[in-house]
Amino acid sequence: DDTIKLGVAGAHSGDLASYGLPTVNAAKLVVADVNARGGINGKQVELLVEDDVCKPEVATNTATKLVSSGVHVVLGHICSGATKAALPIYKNAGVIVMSPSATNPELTQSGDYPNFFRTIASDDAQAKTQVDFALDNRNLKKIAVIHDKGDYGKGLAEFAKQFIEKSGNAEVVLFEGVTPGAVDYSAVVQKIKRSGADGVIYGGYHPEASKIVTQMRKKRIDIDFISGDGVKDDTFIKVAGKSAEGVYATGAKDNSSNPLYTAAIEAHKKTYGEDPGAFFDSAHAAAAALLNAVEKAGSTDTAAITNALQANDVATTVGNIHFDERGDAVGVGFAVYQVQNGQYVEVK
Amino acid sequence: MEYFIELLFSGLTRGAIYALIALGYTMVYGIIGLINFAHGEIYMIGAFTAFIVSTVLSILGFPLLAIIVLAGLAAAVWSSAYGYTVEKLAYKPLRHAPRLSPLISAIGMSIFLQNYVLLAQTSDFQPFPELIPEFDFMEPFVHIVGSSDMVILVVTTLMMVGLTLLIKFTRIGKAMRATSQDRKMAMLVGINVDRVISATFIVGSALAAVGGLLIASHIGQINFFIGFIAGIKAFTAAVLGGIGSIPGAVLGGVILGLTESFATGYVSSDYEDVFAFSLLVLILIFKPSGLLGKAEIQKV
Amino acid sequence: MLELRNVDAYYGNIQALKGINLEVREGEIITLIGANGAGKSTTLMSISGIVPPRNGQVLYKGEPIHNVAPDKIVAMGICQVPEGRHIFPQLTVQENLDMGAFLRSDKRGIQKDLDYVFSLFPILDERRHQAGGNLSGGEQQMLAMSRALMARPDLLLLDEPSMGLAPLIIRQIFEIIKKINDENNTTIFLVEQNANQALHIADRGYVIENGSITISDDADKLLANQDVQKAYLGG
Amino acid sequence: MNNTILKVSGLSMHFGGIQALKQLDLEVNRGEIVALIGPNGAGKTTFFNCVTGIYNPTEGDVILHTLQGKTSRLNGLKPNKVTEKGMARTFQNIRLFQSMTVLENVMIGRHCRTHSFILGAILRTPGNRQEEQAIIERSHEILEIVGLADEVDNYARNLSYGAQRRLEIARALATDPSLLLLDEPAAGMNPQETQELVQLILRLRDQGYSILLIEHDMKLVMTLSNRIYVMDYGEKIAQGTPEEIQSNPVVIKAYLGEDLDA
Amino acid sequence: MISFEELKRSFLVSLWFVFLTFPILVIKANPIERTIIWRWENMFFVAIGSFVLSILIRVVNTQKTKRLERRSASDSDTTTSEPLIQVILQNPRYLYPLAGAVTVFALVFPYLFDTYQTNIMTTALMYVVLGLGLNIVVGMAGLLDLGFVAFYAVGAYSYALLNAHFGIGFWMALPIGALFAASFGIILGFPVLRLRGDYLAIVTLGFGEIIRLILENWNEFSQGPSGISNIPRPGMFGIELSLEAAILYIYYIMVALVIVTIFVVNRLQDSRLGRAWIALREDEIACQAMGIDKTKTKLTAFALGATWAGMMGVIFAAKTTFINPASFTFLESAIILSIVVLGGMGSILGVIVGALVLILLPEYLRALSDYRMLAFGAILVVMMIFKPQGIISNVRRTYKYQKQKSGDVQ
Ligand SMILES: Nc1ncnc2c1ncn2[C@@H]1O[C@H](COP(=O)(O)OP(=O)(O)OP(=O)(O)O)[C@@H](O)[C@H]1O
Ligand SMILES: Nc1ncnc2c1ncn2[C@@H]1O[C@H](COP(=O)(O)OP(=O)(O)OP(=O)(O)O)[C@@H](O)[C@H]1O
Ligand SMILES: [Mg+2]
Ligand SMILES: [Mg+2]
Repeated sequence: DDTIKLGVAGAHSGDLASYGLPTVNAAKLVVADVNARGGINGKQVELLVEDDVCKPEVATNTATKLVSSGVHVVLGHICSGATKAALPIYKNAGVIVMSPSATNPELTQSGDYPNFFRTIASDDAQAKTQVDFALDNRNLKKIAVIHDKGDYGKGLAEFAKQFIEKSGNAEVVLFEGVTPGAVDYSAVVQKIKRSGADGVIYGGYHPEASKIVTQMRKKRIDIDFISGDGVKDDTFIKVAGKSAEGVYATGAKDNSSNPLYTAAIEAHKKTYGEDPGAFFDSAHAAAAALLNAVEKAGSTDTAAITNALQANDVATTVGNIHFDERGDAVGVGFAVYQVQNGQYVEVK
Repeated sequence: MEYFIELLFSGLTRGAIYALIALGYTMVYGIIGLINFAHGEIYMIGAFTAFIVSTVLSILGFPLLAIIVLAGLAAAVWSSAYGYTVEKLAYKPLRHAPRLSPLISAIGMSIFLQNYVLLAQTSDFQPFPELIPEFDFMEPFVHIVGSSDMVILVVTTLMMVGLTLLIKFTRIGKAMRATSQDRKMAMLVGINVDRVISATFIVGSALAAVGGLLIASHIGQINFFIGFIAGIKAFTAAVLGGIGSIPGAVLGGVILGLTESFATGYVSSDYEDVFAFSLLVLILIFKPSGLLGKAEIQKV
Repeated sequence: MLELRNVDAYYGNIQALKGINLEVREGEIITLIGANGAGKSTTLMSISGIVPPRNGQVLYKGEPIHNVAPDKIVAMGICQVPEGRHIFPQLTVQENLDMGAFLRSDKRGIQKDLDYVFSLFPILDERRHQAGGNLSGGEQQMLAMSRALMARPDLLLLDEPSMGLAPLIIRQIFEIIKKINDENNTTIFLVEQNANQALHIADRGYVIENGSITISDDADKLLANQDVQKAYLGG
Repeated sequence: MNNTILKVSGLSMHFGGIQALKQLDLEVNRGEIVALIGPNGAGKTTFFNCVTGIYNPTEGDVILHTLQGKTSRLNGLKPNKVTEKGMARTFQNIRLFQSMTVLENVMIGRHCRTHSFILGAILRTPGNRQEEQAIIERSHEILEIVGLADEVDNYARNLSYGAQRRLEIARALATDPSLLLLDEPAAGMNPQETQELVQLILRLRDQGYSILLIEHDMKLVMTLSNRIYVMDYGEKIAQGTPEEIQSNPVVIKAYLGEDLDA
Repeated sequence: MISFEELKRSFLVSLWFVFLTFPILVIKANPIERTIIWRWENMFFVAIGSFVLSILIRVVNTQKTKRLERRSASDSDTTTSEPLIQVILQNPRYLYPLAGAVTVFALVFPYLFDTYQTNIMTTALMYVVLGLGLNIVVGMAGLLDLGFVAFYAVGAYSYALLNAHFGIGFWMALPIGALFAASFGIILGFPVLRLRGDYLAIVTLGFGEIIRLILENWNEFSQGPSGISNIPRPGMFGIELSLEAAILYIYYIMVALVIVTIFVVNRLQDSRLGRAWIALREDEIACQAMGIDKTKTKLTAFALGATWAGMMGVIFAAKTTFINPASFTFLESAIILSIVVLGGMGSILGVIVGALVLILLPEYLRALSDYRMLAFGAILVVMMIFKPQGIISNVRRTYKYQKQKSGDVQ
């Protein structure tokens, strides 16, 4: 072994590619940086990029392929489902995996996957932020919780519902799933109106969110719309246009004051000529954290790397982080943003 | 009651949207008996063309009316061109092949076109310019039914009537019906079958393009994948109404839309599609050729 | 008027016609007889362009038509009543007849011909608005024949027009064929199993065996021919 | 012993406004060849369809007495049940299984007389193998009867028209019918082939099959039939021996026309 | 060789494609930043590409016609030369050794290639079985089923849920999953038997969607979209295997299942039941008139097809150890159907080849990365055009018949 092999797995083609490809770019930038510095412990870092199209069954193949090619650490996968399917394979081979985007709580909380880490906070944390904000800052009493029936969206929505009910300060007047890709959401929008909700918490991604918000505004329903990091994406603002104004979304804490963050964005712009996409910063952070841990551990031994990840703080694009024993990053968290004049602005 | 009316209109709009796409489905099916899975993609391409053209024109500073007309025209032209080409490339060589071969070819075409647009225009959602303005006179009803809903309903009705007239009374319409029933005999009475089939694809694709323009403008966003789900729903609508029947496609679309809307409104949107498909199964059990479909004539 | 020169036709790898030569003159009734599978229908399909010949030539009024599309051939005045009738099943009787006149635009003429075919086959008039597919076999045959007449062809190709018809109607059919030939000077190319009656109204006849023409002669001579009698006239 | 094999009484059938069959009575006796004739559209095929369960007649009774001495009422039965009871038919518009071989077409006919099913197919027990062998042998025998023994491995679609008609008969024979219904078996055949067909039908009768046939070829009908029924507009207009029918003025007017020997 | 006329036509074709692709390939408009990017280079590529392709196709076509002409010209007894494949298939002298060789290769495969390849091959083998199962329904019985994946899902969830709730192991779940799927096949079959052709297709599609939507929405039952994880891999006599061993184990299970399936399907095809299916596909009315019970025969086809899908579902769950509803979409049904049609409907070998091609192809197209699915779609179309009957078309078997009773059927 004369190189450190860093695997990058996720959706790199197909409809979810836009969530997976920024991770590849991030890894390339980090690795180029590290290698330019002379590598890790004298070894160059080699990238192994594999596509799993976010499908569990493909992800097992991807994982097997990476393991077969002797990968040491893996950055990925992107979707929670694919990650869950792939993890046992990595676990068996003693490969540490770090995801920039898989937010399913079970991944860290079940204890089934000791080799899993992530640089993004889990859904329950996010839902907590949303509910706290809805109840405390916005004083909502009747909340409609809507989701996109997907793994991420429905999970988020369920936590939100749980937290609202537990709080006792507000009630969930509607809990519904919408079908992604449907041509029209006016029926659900009418139902929201009828439920008398004074706010909506939405779990899902931006395409559906923008359709729902647009139709709400068209029907003159002007209540709060609170959603998660699946919506905290500039595309949402672009697509929803003026309907997006006033929409709240939770998202990773604002890093724009972090010099590492700005530097990474700059580097991306310089190399690829455009703004980076979704999960770029958390991916950048994950790659950096992984390589840092390998360096600190001085070997590619699983236990040593795990130890290094948990023991050392590392400065990344998402701030100074280390990992707790479950694999969640300590130091990342959520902030609430609002669209104001076509931009997400932190409100809390 | 107001809630009911709201749901009614929301269902009608949704149904009209399905119907617009289903019309093209049903025409193509009627003439070559092919479930044209690529039809949804043709619709998507129509929407994309409209998106590109209208964006370019608006950047160049054209007035709204001109943008609408030109974007609609461009969408129709390019959709038709794609429909025509797809037929020539992927279906025509399979005229005499076993029945399922063109179906697979259609699935392949659908995958190809999706990825073609994905690669050329990225997978990101793009904001579709609002081509249908909010009419002032609609303002009092806007919480029930919006301007774009109204336009969609009207256009769908016009299209249905126009198409029915075309098929029933024009020469090309007669030729289409004859071709669909017995291709060899159609040739023997002097019909240029190739041209009739091409014409069917062109008309069907142009309809899809109009649908694409209206729907995208109604939803306000597009990406390469919008054709797929819409296509499946439209296909369901076409079958529900009796595949091959023009009013059937519209009726099927509307019933489908209403079912989904009322299921969402009174039960739960979690299961709207379950309701829709269950209704389909139920109706087909009692009317095996769809609501307005002619029972297949099989003289023994 | 029509000439086939060394025509070969294939279905995939199967050769159905082997060097067919025949000739039809203006105003004639020609009949082609032969056993099942000899290639009679294929000959007609080759003329109509549905099964275009792989080798050889088809000349119509001196012009080669073996590379012309079927619809163009119809437009040139060659019309066929194919074997098996091929009614448009979901069109009504009336619409089926309209389809026959697809290439015509003289409304008055069409109406006149419509009346004419209804006078030939009154049952069709009764069934006017019924779907073609629901007609009985014989009714369909009458309809197919009428539909071809609606095109006012110069050359009418008939493939077993008497198949499945009642005796009374068969006689009528042959009378009608003769009548069309006499009155409108329509040239007729008749393929028949009912060789006896076909030869009685025909001017000349050809015998086809295994895709080749074996005998060609005047109709009355064929009727008298021993071999033909034995093989095709049940004598 | 009862000599009747098929007894149809009061059979009526409507299609929307059209009354295709009106109160039709008909009988076929054991060992007989009976012909059903009538102008085009008289309702002959419809009669077959009603009797064999393809259509469900509006009213009337269809009773079949099989060779085994069983009596069954066939009304409302599915076509496959009717065939099982011992009545098989051919179709006016040939309906062969085009992409199967000639032999397989006939083997299909044996379906209702054999039993092996999923397990039998998979395990191929000796019993099943014997059954399969028996099917093949019987099918060959039948193909020899109709003169298609040389075509066994040919695809049905490649047969000439006349051969296809004979294959239809073979397929029907394979179901071991007591009564065979033939719908225009000679249509599209030349006189030579028709002659062969006549021989075939006679042979079948001699082997004990009873036959009810629809045909427009009067020479064939008159030489073959023991008795003839004549229909017009869904009604029976005459019945009797060939001689009686040939000279019946009603029949001549409606169907035969003046001189017969054309 | 290429005439001016042909050049001109190719030029026109290329012009047409330039026009066709112009808005989508050349213009990239951004409505937010209000920028337009003109990608003229794409137009250039399209022009050159379509011109060259068109010329190529013309050349190939002329050569094909020439060959045909030469053949008909030489006219030495028109023997229809059978393709090599059919010769091999029909002659046991070649078939058995070949099948043996393939089996041996399958058995040593894991030792020749790495785990990854073995894993992929296992997937491909699963699709072979799925294809063969669907082939019963579509290829033999002629019932167009666009919702086949529903039965696959039933099998997968049977195992996952039975294991989660009752701790039922893989080997128990295999037959149970198959049975559940078969029952679903019958439940679906009953109401839709009246439907013909494409009406059936849409109902089956709807049924597939209904199953998936229920799995997605009924959290209490199926854990909804987040799926079920930690499904155990098959164990051997209660011993838990290491990952490599488990992959090997599943691979061999699949090899065995493929062999069993081929055996069974082959026997079914040549049986009384198989013939009834084919006859039913050809002509329902004639079929009934020949005494075949339409309902029973169709239901059997549905149930048997579903059985295999159910079994594969169990294997799928065991192999990925994680399942969620997103694995059972319409596209999956479409792929399985493509395997059947592309391989050659009704032909067992065809389906096998079809599965290997369609499942391995995207794996090896990975090199094309972004262009992978584009190429996949195009290949589907092109293959269909060049081989409309499928890669290997089905030839009806002929029956040998000896007069003497002892003669064995071969
Ligand atoms: N579509 C087809 N595909 C393959 N072979 C065909 C096809 N049609 C006809 N043939 C074959 O071509 C030969 C000639 O058939 P054709 O139909 O011309 O005969 P025919 O003289 O009209 O017979 P018939 O009296 O039965 O109508 C026959 O051997 C037939 O099997
Ligand atoms: N399914 C149906 N729907 C409506 N009308 C029908 C149907 N089947 C038959 N008919 C009508 O019933 C009448 C009898 O038809 P049938 O086929 O029984 O005639 P046929 O005596 O067999 O005539 P042919 O000798 O010409 O075959 C015809 O007028 C026909 O149009
Ligand atoms: Mg013929
Ligand atoms: Mg009849």
